Order: sequence, then structure tokens, then C-alpha cells
Amino acid sequence: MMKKILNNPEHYVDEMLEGLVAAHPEYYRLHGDGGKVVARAKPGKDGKVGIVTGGGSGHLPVFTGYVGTGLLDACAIGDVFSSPSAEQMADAIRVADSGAGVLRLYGNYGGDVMNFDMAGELVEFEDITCSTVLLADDVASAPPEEHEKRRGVAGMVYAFKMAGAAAEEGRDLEGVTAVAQKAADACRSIGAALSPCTVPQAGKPTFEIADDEMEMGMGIHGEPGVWRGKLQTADQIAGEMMDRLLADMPISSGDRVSVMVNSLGATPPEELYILYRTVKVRLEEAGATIVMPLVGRYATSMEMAGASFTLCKLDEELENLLQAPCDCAFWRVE
Amino acid sequence: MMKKILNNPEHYVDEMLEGLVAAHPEYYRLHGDGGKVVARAKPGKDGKVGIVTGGGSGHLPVFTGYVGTGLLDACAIGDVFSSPSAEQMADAIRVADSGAGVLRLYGNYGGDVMNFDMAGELVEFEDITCSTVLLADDVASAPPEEHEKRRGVAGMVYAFKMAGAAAEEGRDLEGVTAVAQKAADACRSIGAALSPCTVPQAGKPTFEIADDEMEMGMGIHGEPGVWRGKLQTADQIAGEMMDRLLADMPISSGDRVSVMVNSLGATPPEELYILYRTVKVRLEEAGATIVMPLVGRYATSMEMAGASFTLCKLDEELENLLQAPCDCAFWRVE
Amino acid sequence: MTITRDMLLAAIDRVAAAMERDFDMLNTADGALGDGDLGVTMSRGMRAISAMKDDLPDDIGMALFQCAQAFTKSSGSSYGTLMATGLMSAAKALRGAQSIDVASVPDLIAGARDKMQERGKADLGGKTVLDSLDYVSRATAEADTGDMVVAAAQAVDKALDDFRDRPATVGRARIFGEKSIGLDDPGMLAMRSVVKAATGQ
Amino acid sequence: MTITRDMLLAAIDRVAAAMERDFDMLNTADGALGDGDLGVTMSRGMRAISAMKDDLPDDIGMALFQCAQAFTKSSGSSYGTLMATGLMSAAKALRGAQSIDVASVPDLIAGARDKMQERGKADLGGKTVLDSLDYVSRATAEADTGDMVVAAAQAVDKALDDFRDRPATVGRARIFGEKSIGLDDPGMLAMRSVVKAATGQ
Ligand SMILES: Nc1ncnc2c1ncn2[C@@H]1O[C@H](COP(=O)(O)OP(=O)(O)O)[C@@H](O)[C@H]1O
Ligand SMILES: Nc1ncnc2c1ncn2[C@@H]1O[C@H](COP(=O)(O)OP(=O)(O)O)[C@@H](O)[C@H]1O
Ligand SMILES: [Mg+2]
Ligand SMILES: [Mg+2]
Ligand SMILES: [Mg+2]
Ligand SMILES: [Mg+2]
Repeated sequence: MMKKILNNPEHYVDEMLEGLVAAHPEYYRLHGDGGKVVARAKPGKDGKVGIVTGGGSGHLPVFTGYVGTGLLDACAIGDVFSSPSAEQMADAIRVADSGAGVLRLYGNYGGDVMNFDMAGELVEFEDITCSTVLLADDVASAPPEEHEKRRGVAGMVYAFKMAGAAAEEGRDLEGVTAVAQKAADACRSIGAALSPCTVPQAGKPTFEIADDEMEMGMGIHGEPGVWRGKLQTADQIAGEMMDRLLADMPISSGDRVSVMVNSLGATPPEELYILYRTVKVRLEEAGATIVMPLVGRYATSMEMAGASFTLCKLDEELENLLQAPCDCAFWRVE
Repeated sequence: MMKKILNNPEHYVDEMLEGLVAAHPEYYRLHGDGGKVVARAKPGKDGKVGIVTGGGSGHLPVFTGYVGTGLLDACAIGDVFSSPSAEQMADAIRVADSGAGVLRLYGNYGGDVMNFDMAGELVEFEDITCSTVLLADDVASAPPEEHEKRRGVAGMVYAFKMAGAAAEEGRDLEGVTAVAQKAADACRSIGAALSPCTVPQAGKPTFEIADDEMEMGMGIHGEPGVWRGKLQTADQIAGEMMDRLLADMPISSGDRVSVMVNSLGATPPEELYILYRTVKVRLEEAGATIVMPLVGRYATSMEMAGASFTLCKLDEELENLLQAPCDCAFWRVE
Repeated sequence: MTITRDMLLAAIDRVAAAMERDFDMLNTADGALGDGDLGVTMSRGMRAISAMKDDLPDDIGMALFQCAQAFTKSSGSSYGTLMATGLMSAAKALRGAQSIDVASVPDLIAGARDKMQERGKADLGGKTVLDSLDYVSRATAEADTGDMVVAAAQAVDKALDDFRDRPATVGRARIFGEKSIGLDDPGMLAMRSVVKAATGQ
Repeated sequence: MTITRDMLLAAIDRVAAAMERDFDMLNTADGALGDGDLGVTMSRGMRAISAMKDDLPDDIGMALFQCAQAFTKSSGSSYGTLMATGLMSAAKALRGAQSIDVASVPDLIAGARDKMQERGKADLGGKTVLDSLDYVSRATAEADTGDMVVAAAQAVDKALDDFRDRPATVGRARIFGEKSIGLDDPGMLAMRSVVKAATGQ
């Protein structure tokens, strides 16, 4: 069992947010009375389209960490692996709005969807226009025919980045929403888990797995994957993950692609780089040019061991938005 | 036992470096035939003092990651937790030299010291002038009277940053060395470990620890600490770590201090932020102003769980150097 | 026959008490097929409603609207949001009314069911709270006004019995697939407690 | 009496063979008190020397210098660097010579010991390879040139016996503290193998 550094498990999220805001007051501030809405310390320009996200805690830098310039305007944070309430989401929408409307951009999880829909109804009375884009990039969670049922995972980082850059450029709600949808459609992800994490309030690991086993395609909360079996080598794991991604979204010669090799938490960067070798070979074999590969911890499940890959197929617009400046405590692009 | 994503354990470091350089060709390149010297992709200005470091692998971003503008010029990398050879270090010194001499800036570990000394003798014949500054910031590893015996841990990140900025400014070898020494003297660190990591070639955890235990003061390779006992709360752990640091380096009202709250690997940022609350309270109680707190993974031991704190007491010069721009794949300051 | 404001307040007290009583039972049931927070969600929501009970407006619609808000504020769990959605649907239908005509109850429940279905994007027959509500709205529609209370209580039991041996296909329970066969859906258990307490059974 | 280049080459062969033979023994001994790589370090170093043996220059000093380099290139472990340091010290003393006067051996070893001590910043008496070399240099200094070989072999054994029950205070073994009592220092074991193989014992 992984050990955790905490006080009362009930206060895990509140104390985490307290520390986050204390450490980075130049980026983040708490908004509202619930204490679980984080907004930009320096609000965006007036008239900028707002972008909000939300979801359970335990995935830093997702979701809260990506509040920042050229990224998100506000985020509603739930308990570990639990949706924030509709009221918190409404608060996040309110603080993100500067008159140009707000895009709700988040992962496809039942509870989050219900609450963001409800939040939209709550703010409708206040004349805030909302749009929605859901990330549903996890190819292991449903077949292509049912892609709208897929869970949202690390692909959301690309969508945050691209939509954030579009909003920063001054595009309107429709334009920003279109970019977010295009980014969401351009992403495919898959993960492989080696060991679980512990949800503080539950006090026990999210799943059990033998010492010599791994699970291909497991979700970030321990949702079942496509197979469980003996731990494979890095090259085998990376090879199968690339097979599955490329089967779902073929890459042709001349394509420009960004790729994220993401640690689910405990897996160190050393091992991500070992995996990256195969990713690079496979993409180059397919004739693709790799643009701004992201290797690191971008979307995690606390101390879960394992890694995920995300492919994001770029057109000129998405590539420019990916490379536009952004700034938050966890990621900076110049 | 933590599970690792790897191929042949013998190739762990070579494959890691291959992936690192493939992912970030704009920052890093391999130098020499051994394949275990990393240099800046864009060398520093001609006439700039070179700064090299070196040490065992398994600590990313330390050591290799900090090769970059305003930071290090080259790094010799050993196997996991093993010193690089004197020849590799000599190669790192050679590639870092542009005529103005080279500072060897690294942690106080017996093998590294012997090899860097030997490397200095090797390059002496080539008329490269070297200086040395050792980091010995781990207060748990020896009492203050024997501070020169202390191990070097995360404090080296401050020294890399400050010496790197001084070199970038164009100071000479003496000046850069003096800055590095001042930075090293200004740092105090301590760590607390919750669970071990696995050295690939050894295939077993670096130490054994019960499911409900922690060890205060443990070294980053599993060197024994000051006590082992029941896992405490975050507030207790942070409180004791601050007690020990402040006892070693008193902070007075008006002092300006940077602080690093560093994960040893598996411990997620959520928990670092929980710890940071106490760090902030304690420093502010002492009357200090916190400058640029660093919360994240700056010096790790692969998937070890636990955290370390580093205090760096600033004067005007060190503060300016800390805030000067730097750029590498793991850290960017503007 | 009408349901007065006082009757509503008394029902709130009974449901709140039932949720305290069933706290562990609901957490355990949800723990077997989900994240184990359903008792927390329900007791938090009902405590929030109890706390503002004395200040609820006379307008039954407005009162139910505030009850709905108590749920949206106190929890982000699915059930809280579904409860709020159902309450809001009834609130809209009752805006301006000082009491509830018992004859309208089947429609109010059917309306709540439909709005909750929209909210949760799940089909009937998925072994969720929707099926409980569906059973209740039909059973009450078929019953005489005097028998509605008994019909509702029987309906929540029957829904549980009918669905027990079917697999869950909605929400977190879905990932348990075949393993959910034989286990009661936590949301249906919660609705049984709510309906029985509200109707004083 | 002199040690010729051919004698030196033959000694290299014997030491290289001994290191293959003792590969596991040294790794295990180092595993108990360190990182378990001493067999690897020694066999790698000696393989590198064997590989270039035929190209070693006639100048014994230069030849030993190249042997030292073989160690600095093949390993970053302490023992490799210490070996290189000792070999370099002898290399400097022998620069230009075509053979080694046996009478100078105690001084060459003492010189290596001193340079290695500087390199490792450790005191004598710390239960390390330094103590083995110290014993060898003294024993050979006291012996007649004809008995030096036997004296050296006895000295490496005696060093092990004398230090076995003392705690390690240097290098990685230091962190084992009292637990190192009763265990042989891996570096002293390696030096015993080297000395006995070099002297053909
Ligand atoms: N999409 C949905 N549509 C209808 N009912 C649902 C839906 N999702 C969950 N439920 C009901 O809610 C219950 C679980 O509620 P809750 O514990 O609050 O969910 P969670 O904690 O997963 O957000 C389920 O037993 C089911 O009856
Ligand atoms: N500083 C030192 N001074 C003298 N001898 C040392 C020193 N450090 C290590 N040794 C010797 O080297 C041996 C260990 O060598 P090695 O396994 O190469 O070390 P490591 O793997 O820790 O770098 C020890 O048994 C000891 O005899
Ligand atoms: Mg639940
Ligand atoms: Mg829940
Ligand atoms: Mg060793
Ligand atoms: Mg070693």
C-alpha cells in the first residue's frame, strides 16, 4: 500500500487548496465561500471568453493547476475522485464570465456532466451564456462506434491549452468552443496502470493488483481496462499502447502530431523517457512529424504507478494554438 | 514493492538518456562516446564560465535535467545511484569549457568526490582550470560541527540556479565559484521517507519499511536517518522538519528565504501543498519573507515516497540570481 | 385531498430522520457498487433542508426550489444532483401553490422522473433511482387517492425486487457489470427509504 | 632482483583470471556492505587492461599509466578510482623505467597508499583497502627481497584478520555501522585476491 502524507482525510482537499494558493498567489486565488473554486489571480482581459473546468481532486496538475494565462479562468474542485457540486460549478462559471460567455470544458464523467448541466441552468437566470465541450479521449473505455461514451483523460490538457490560447487571442464563444471541440476530436489517449493509489477518505487502494501484474487501458480512477496480465517490458507496453492509439486514429505520412507521455503519478520521468523512445519510432515510422512532445506529469492519479499516452493530431490552427504562450504554476509555454 | 517500466535493467540509464535527448533536442545533446555525458544543445556564450555536475542516475530532474540556459553546461551521468567515471566527468568538463574555466558543482558523496578530483587531474594537462563547490546541505546526515561531512541533496538545485545565473551574467571563475559556495552555505535540507524505490539492476527496494512507518532524515539512496517510527500526520512531519532546519540555520525577523518542498518521487503535489501550509506558517512566525517557493519534484529518487524541505537564506545577490531567467526541460524562470 | 405545507414539513422531518438512520446502510450499499458516499450525500442534503425548514416560504413551489438548492450546494454526487433535479421539476409545476393536490402526485413524480432522466442521460430499466420513480408514478396513478400512500410504498419494494437480479448499466455501478447482479442499487434503496419515510410507512 | 615487463604482463593475466574467479564473491561481499558492484568493477577494469595488454608500451611507467586509465574509463565506483589512483602513483615513480627494482616495491606501495588516501580523504585504520596496502608496504619493507612475495601474501590475510571485528567507518559500508563488525571489507578482500594473484600465490 502506498503511504500518504496527510492530516485528517476529510480535510485533504481543503488543505491542498490552501497550500496551493499560499504557494502560488501570483497564479491562483480561492473564490466564493465554499472554498473549492479556484480562479486566476490576475483575471483575463475584459471581454475575453471564460473557460471553466471542474472535476474530482487527486489529478494535479489537472484540473486546478491549469488555471492561468492562456489556459483556464476558473475551476470547481470536488473531493478526491468526486464531482464538485453544481453550485461550485456555477460559481466557477460566474467568476470566469466577463460578458463574453463561458465554455465548460471537462472530462466525460457522469457526475460531472450532470452537475455542469445543472450549473448551466443555474447561471442561465443570470444571463451567462455557456457552451460545452466534453473530453472523451480514452480509447480503452469504449469502442470507436460509441466514442461519445469514452472517458476523458489527459487529452484535456491539449484542449485546455488550445481553447485557452484561442480565448486569449480574443475569439468569441463560438470560436473558442469550436477550437475546443476540434482539439477534443483530435486527441486519443490510453493508459496502463501498474499499481493503485489510495483515496484519503476511503483509506484503501482503488484496486488490487498482483506484484507482477499490470492492466492495459485502466481508467484513472481504477476503472477496468482491456486486459490484466504479467508486467511487460517498456517496449512492449509502449508498442501496444501505440498500436491501440494508431488503430483508433490513423496517422499518415506528413501528419503533424503532438504526443504526451504522461506519468499517472509514481512512475518517474526516467521511465517515461524509456517509453518515449518507442513512441517516437512509431510516429516517425508512420511518417509523422512530432511537435512539442510533452513528457512528464500532466494528468495524474496521486501516487498511482503507470503511464498514459495521448496523441493530438494537429492542423495549422491547433499547432499555432499549442505553441502560443501560456503560464500557470505547472506549465509554461513561451 | 513498486513496479517499474523498463526493458533490460542494464540499459535503464542509456535508454532513459536516449529518450530524454529525443524528447528535448532543443535542450540536451549527448556528448562523447560513452553516451553518458549530457551537454547543452545550444552551448553557452564563448568565454562564459562552464558549470558541470555529475552523479548517479535516478534523481531526475537532478542532475541531467538542469543542463540549460542560466543553469548547467554539462553533466556526467552514472548508473542508478552510482558515480559516473572520472573519464566521463573529464569529458563533461571539456565540453563545458570555453576558455574561462569550469566550476565542478555537485553533491558530497565519496565516489563522486574521488572521481571529480581525478577528473580535475585529467583535464589539468589540457590547461583547463577547475574549481569545486560541494553541496552538503542534508542536516540529518551529520551534526553542525561536522557539516562538511553532510550529504548533498536538493539544495544543489539552488546552487545550480544561482551559479548558473552568475555565469550567464559573465562573471569569472572566481566569481561564479564564490556565488556557488555562498549558495551552498545558505542551504539546509532534510527529508522524510515513507517508502523505498527499486534500483533497476538490483531489482529490489533500497530499504525495507513497515506499512505504518516512516523514517525522518533518511538519505535519498536510503541512507539511515535520525529516527524510524509510526507514520505521523502531515503537520507533525512538516513541524519536525522545520524544527530541525531552523535549529541548524536560525531565521530572524526580516530575513528573506526561499524554500523548496520537494517530492522524493511518488508523493503527489497534493501532499506537498498540505505540507507547505506548515512551512509557510513557521517561516512567517520567524519573521521571514518567503521568496519564490518551489513546490514540486526537483530532486527525486525515482518512485520513493516522501518529501524533503530545503531552506535557502537569501541576500540581495542570491535573490537576484534566483530570480534571473533560466531554461531547461524541467524548470523555467523568466 | 391536499398535502399542506405543515404536512410537507412533517414529511421533511421524517425523511431527515430516516436518512440518519440509514446512513451506514446506504454508504455500505454504495460502497459495494460505487464510492460509498450515498449515505453522506443524503444525510447532508436533508440536514441542509432541515436547517432552513422554518424559513421555507409559503409558496410550495418556492419551498421545493430551496430544497433542491440545498442538494446542489451540499454535494456533487450524482444522487444529490438527481434529487435536486427532481425537486426542481416539482417546484416549477407547483409555483404559486400553497398546497399540493394529491391527485397531481403521480404526474409530479413522472415529471421528476423525466427531468432526472434527461439530467442523467440514462434509460429507464437501467436499475437506478429512475426505475423506482417510474414504479411509484405508475402505481400511484393506478391507485385511488386514498390508497396512493400504500401503493407508493409497495412500488419502491417491488422495484427493488424486480431489478435485484439484473446488472447495473448506469453510473459507477456500471463498471461492476455482472458482479452487480444480486445486489440492490443503492439509489433505489435510498428512494425506498425516502418514499416510506415521506408517506409515513 | 627486478620485475620485468614480461613478468608484469604475466601478473596481469593472473590478476585478470582471479577477478573472473572472484566475481561473485566480491559482488556478494560488497552487496552486504554496499551496492554489490565490486566484482563488476574489478572484472571490467582487468578486462580492459587485458584487452590492451599487447600494446602496452615498454616504458613501465607509461604502461602503468595506461592501466590506470583503463580503470578510470570503465567504472565510476570508488574502488576503480582508487585502483587508478594507486597505479598512477606508481606510474609517475616509474616513468622511463623498463623494469622495476624489487627493492623499490615497498615504497611504490606506500606511495600508492598515500595517494589513494588523499583521493579518498579517509584515515588509515578505517577498514579499507588502504589498510591492506599499509600492511603490505610495511611487511615487504621488513622482509628480505626474496621473502617479499610471501610477506605480501601474509600481510593481506593479516589485514583482514585484524580488521574483521572492527566497524567500517569509510565509504558506503560506513552506514552499516556496528552491523559491519564481523564482516570483511570488500575492498580488502579484493586487494587480497589482487596481491595473491599478482605474486602468484
Ligand atoms: N446517470 C444516472 N441516471 C440515473 N440514476 C443514476 C445515474 N447515475 C447514478 N444514478 C443513481 O445514483 C445512485 C448513486 O448515487 P451516488 O452515490 O450519489 O453516485 P456517485 O457517488 O457515483 O456520484 C445509483 O445507485 C443510481 O441509482
Ligand atoms: N574513501 C575511501 N577511502 C579508502 N577506501 C575506500 C573509500 N571508499 C571506498 N573504499 C574502499 O572501496 C571499497 C568499495 O569499493 P566500491 O564497491 O567500488 O565502492 P562504491 O560502489 O560504493 O563506489 C570499500 O570496501 C573500501 O575498501
Ligand atoms: Mg456514490
Ligand atoms: Mg460520489
Ligand atoms: Mg560498491
Ligand atoms: Mg558502486
